Amino acid sequence: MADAGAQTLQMSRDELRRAYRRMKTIRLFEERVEKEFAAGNIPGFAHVYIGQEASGVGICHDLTDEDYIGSTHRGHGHCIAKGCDVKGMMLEIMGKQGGLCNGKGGSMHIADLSKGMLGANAIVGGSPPIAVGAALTAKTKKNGRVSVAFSGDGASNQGTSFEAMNMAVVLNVPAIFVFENNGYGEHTAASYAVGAKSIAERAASFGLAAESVDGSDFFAVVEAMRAALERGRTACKPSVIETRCVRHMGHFIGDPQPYRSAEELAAARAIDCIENFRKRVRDVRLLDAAELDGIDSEVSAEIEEAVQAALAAPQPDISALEKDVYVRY
Amino acid sequence: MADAGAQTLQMSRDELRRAYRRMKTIRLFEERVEKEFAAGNIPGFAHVYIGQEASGVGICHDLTDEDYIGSTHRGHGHCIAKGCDVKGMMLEIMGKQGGLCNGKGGSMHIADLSKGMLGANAIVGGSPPIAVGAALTAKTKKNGRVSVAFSGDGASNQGTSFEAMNMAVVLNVPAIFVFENNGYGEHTAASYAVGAKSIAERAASFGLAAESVDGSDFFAVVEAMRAALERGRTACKPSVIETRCVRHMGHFIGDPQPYRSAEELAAARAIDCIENFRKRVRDVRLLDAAELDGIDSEVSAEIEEAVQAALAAPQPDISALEKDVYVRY
Amino acid sequence: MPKKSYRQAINEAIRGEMRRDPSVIVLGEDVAGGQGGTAGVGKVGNIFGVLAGLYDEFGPERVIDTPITESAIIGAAGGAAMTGLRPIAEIMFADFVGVCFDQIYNQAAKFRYMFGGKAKTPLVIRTTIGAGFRAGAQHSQTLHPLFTMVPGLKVVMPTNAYDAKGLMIEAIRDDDPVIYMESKLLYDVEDEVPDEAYRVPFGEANVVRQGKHVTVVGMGLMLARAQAVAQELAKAGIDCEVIDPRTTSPFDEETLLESVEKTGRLVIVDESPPRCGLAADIASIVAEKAFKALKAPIRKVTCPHTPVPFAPALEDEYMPNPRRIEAAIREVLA
Amino acid sequence: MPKKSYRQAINEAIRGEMRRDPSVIVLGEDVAGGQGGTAGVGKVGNIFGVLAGLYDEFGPERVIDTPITESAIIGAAGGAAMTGLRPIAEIMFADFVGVCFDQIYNQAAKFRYMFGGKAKTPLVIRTTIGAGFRAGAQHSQTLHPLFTMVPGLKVVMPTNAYDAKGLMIEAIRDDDPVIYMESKLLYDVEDEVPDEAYRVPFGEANVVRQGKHVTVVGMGLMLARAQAVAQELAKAGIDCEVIDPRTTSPFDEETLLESVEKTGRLVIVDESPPRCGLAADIASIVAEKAFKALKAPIRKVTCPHTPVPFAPALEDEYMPNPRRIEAAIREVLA
Ligand SMILES: Cc1ncc(C[n+]2csc(CCOP(=O)(O)OP(=O)(O)O)c2C)c(N)n1
Ligand SMILES: Cc1ncc(C[n+]2csc(CCOP(=O)(O)OP(=O)(O)O)c2C)c(N)n1
Ligand SMILES: [Mg+2]
Ligand SMILES: [Mg+2]
Repeated sequence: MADAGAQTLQMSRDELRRAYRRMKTIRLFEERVEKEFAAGNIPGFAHVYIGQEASGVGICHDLTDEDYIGSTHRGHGHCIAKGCDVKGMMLEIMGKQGGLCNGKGGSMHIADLSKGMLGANAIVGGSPPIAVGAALTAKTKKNGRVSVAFSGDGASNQGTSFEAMNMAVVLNVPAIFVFENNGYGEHTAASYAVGAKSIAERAASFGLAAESVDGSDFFAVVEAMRAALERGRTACKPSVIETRCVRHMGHFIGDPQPYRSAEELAAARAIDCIENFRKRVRDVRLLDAAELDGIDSEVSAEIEEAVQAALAAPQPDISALEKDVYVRY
Repeated sequence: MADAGAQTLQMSRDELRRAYRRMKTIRLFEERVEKEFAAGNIPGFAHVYIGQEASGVGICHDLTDEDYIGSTHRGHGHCIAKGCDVKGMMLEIMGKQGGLCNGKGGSMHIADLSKGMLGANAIVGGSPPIAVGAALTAKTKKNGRVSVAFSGDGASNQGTSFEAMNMAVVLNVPAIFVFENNGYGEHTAASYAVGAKSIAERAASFGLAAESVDGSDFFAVVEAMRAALERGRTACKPSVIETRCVRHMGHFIGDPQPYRSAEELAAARAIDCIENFRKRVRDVRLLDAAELDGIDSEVSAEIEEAVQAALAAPQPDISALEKDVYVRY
Repeated sequence: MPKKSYRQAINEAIRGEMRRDPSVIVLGEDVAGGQGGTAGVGKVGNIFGVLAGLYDEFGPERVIDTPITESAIIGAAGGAAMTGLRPIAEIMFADFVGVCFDQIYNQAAKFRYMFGGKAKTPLVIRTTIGAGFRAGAQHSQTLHPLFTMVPGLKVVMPTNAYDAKGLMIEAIRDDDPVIYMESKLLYDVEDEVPDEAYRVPFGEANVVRQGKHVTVVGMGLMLARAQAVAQELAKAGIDCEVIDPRTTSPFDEETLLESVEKTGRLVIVDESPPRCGLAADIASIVAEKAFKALKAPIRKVTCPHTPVPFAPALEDEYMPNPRRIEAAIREVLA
Repeated sequence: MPKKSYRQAINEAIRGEMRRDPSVIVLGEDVAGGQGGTAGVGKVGNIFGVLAGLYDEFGPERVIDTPITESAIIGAAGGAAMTGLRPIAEIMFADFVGVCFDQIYNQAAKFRYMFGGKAKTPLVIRTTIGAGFRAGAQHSQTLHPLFTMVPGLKVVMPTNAYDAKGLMIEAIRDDDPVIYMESKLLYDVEDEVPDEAYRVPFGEANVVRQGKHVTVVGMGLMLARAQAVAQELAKAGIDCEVIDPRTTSPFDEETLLESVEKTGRLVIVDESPPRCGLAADIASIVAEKAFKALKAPIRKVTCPHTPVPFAPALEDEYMPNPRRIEAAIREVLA
């Protein structure tokens, strides 16, 4: 029962609204994280996802809460794409009681098992093996779920990523390895650190279906993901998707990026997946500017509320320090 | 100044004699290891190289003592191919004083740095990163040396093997990764554990030259290695060679191999790289049977001597226990 | 009661739990054996035969052979545990943990805490420990200190077949990640082991010999050596109390402290190098919490600060042996 | 003497050694920074700026950026060390050792012994440690116990800029594998540091404060806290002797035992969880070798047996703090 014009994009207007809302939520959330960080309200360090929204949201678009994702140090976007509560996230990032991990995790360890979000991961290459395990659960329980491991281009060189791909092929489990290639691992370019011609090609040689898509094109990501989902849900087969992304900001908040020229940075920022999306849906007259702007306002308000709640919340009580190490000890 | 007929094999008769002697030394050494093991003269466990001789000897044929190799748990053959002293090896395998590692290493840890043999390695996947380091030394010192990492088909799935290949490509160092595919990692077939179509193809996707050769054909191995050496010595470029081998015996001495059918085993044993070699050199009239048999006798005597010396030797003195942990502490 | 080996006891525990609970799976290298081979799968049942017959009973979906890829094995087991299975993963020799330690100590062991108590990771990692097998420096280590130091892990070291079964059942039913260490040299040792399921709780030490002169703690293979020395010394009128902690994390401080309160003397026998080892750990607990009762220095009998040597003569000297154990006991009584 | 930060001191040591010896190289992630980028290489100089300027001076052959691939980094460094280079490899945060621990403890640290004394592995592994950085459970650990237990490794934990330089020079010239741990929270702390090269030998503790009532040992960042408490307590007439071991392996037992012989009391302040930690290790050494001198229980002030929490309030409580240190000192004096 798709709305008129949706055929082109194979999506209903509701779906498009949800996708846009998620992308915009990520963008505004991250911009606010930068601001709160600068204001000293966020302890430690944080890595924002600005510029890569279409990748995470596209990948998660057809996932349900029952499907799994494992994420990275740059995980806020994946959380939001998978439906995590932004207030719970903001509380967590500020280290507050009531955060998604009760303040014990922080930016690099947000998890929400009720949403199938198995955790950001501050160890580069940490998630792929874990995602294989979640896929093994799905296969064993024959419930048709899939499990996604997000990794960066940098993580694609870590031994664990390779092991996980081979293991998924051998065990035939519905794991989907998403390599978000934003061109850099910290301050080193993928063109230097990835010895292979391409991440997707290298992955394909492991014996699974692998494709590389424009990660700034939400619709291209969704399409690739649908093929992977089909393989995963029906045949328990693993897949790889490389999403070619751009990193608008530094590696971490505050990174002065002396290794990127002004021209490169400008070119990267000129590619805006959210603008792309707006243009596409307007072109086919599925959503108009007013509606999109309306979503923007709603998202903006939601984030403001989250921030205020987080700022007002107390830190966890000291009695929490030794709790929840074990279920029972 | 090659002898008549050597053209065909691009080798002098001396070279052929040396190659044959090494292969035969490995074969007889390993057969004797099996015997001494059965007699209770070898402590622990050991993995023999029987059937794979052409691979190790072919790879090491054009290496000098200045070049490096890193080996595996199945390392006796690599040691002999690289020129290690068989008496020192037998002493070591029996845990005796005067062994190549003074009895502290044993079968899975034989090393002889004076021969560029950087150690057997009882950790599957242990050697490839180490070999990259030796190759880095060669590159840094610009001395034209190369560094070889031997690994099995099983080891080809270990994360460290993948990391090492990528690192070698990125750093552009003269490392040569040799995957001896003998069809099994312990009791699991490579056809099961290697999810890729082939080890060589998967390796090639990392961005280095990779080829797969018949590991039972000494000459094919030498040829592949010459191409790799050329790339390594002149351009510091890494390579991969997959040698397709057969494992005549069990994984370890005493393995009853319930996972291999009698037919498979017979077929594997029917492929004998040493017989192949004998036939090839006789066919082209480079070495005749009498000469080859003469080498056999010499080798036999050498091994007998090694065994007698090893049996007669004492174990290391207990005072050695706490020595050589550090250069200085 | 039927006599069964340590090996059989473990097998029986796993088999029973797999029958009882379909979410229990086994994965690792050659846990079945023969995948892709030409003579059928499942005839190996782990390199030490501990899992013999499981593949035949439970099939490839529950007895899963993997490539040689320990990070993926443990990572997958952790991920599976967090999402509803109860995996029993195998690391053939404890020495191999170096290639997958991250997935143990930074991932599985930390999920619950990092995620604010919302995750549950019912994972068992089986592995083998111990020197004396003539297997050299990379196949002979006893790495319980490495695991004991990790918050979020539980660490089990059974010393006999009875405990082996009960502790394995407990480990599988436990909701936290557990490292279960099997002493290679104990596999063939028999003991009376009931056919039915029973649990040996974690954190409860076993006082295997009552005594009043000195407390002797022995872990894993070392317990038997400590016991033998105690028996010998009894003839000389020296009355040792011998304690088997069974699990090093949680650790039963109470039983230990009570014993030292009684004897006033402590010798700890542990097969691992001395620095930051379990002997040090236990000594420090007593030096802190039962200091007043102590009548003599606390003696640690450990391996030296060296890798495990291959030559049998050296390896035998490397491991704590009766001579050294006896000397230490006599010393604290002098 | 010129004042320099801990960060500068390390930089200066490495730079000086690289000038002196062409076989010294540096490798790791972003040790130069900018490889493949569009604005030139070498402007990063490691994520904490410790290696600033080295790339400009020594170029890509000696300041080598690697992919994110710790096993290959450490493995390559070990292999390079065995064949004639003197590599300084970096693991950005000590927490990451789990992905490459095999190449440290089973390979580089064991080469010499396994190969019968024939190998030499002059390798330095630089890494960072410590909580208080608000970086969560996987970027905040202090893992010296993990390294100290490994035979074949040397373990260095500088507490000030002067030692940082001298110990780094010593580490680079040393022929054994050395783990050199940098406390993130000390990077900006300044001290008087000579311009020229000098060595601070391993295994020689620094008695940073003489005292007669109680011996207090502090490692890494904890030393300063112990010192501050000692100063405070001096006002109350409590005279602490404060010891900085500088290296945990080799460990200077002599200085420690002498001190305890004098004071009869011991408090160990260590930023790591309690089980099999360095505090336990030190306590056990004293309980064994200076027992007679002891007048009170040995108190360990450590982190709890938990991962490092993120929330600042929890993290501050996680680390040994002045309140807990003071309480422990008062307790052993009570
Ligand atoms: C095992 C490990 N090594 C190094 C790091 C430090 N580190 C954190 S993020 C990062 C770069 C990751 O790059 P990439 O995978 O491309 O992800 P991106 O940051 O671009 O999203 C590095 C090196 C780490 N966290 N874990
Ligand atoms: C990290 C690690 N995992 C597992 C083992 C146990 N193991 C020893 S040899 C071996 C099989 C290796 O197979 P392959 O690489 O094909 O070498 P092959 O034995 O066939 O020569 C295994 C699993 C080990 N030694 N190290
Ligand atoms: Mg990236
Ligand atoms: Mg093989």
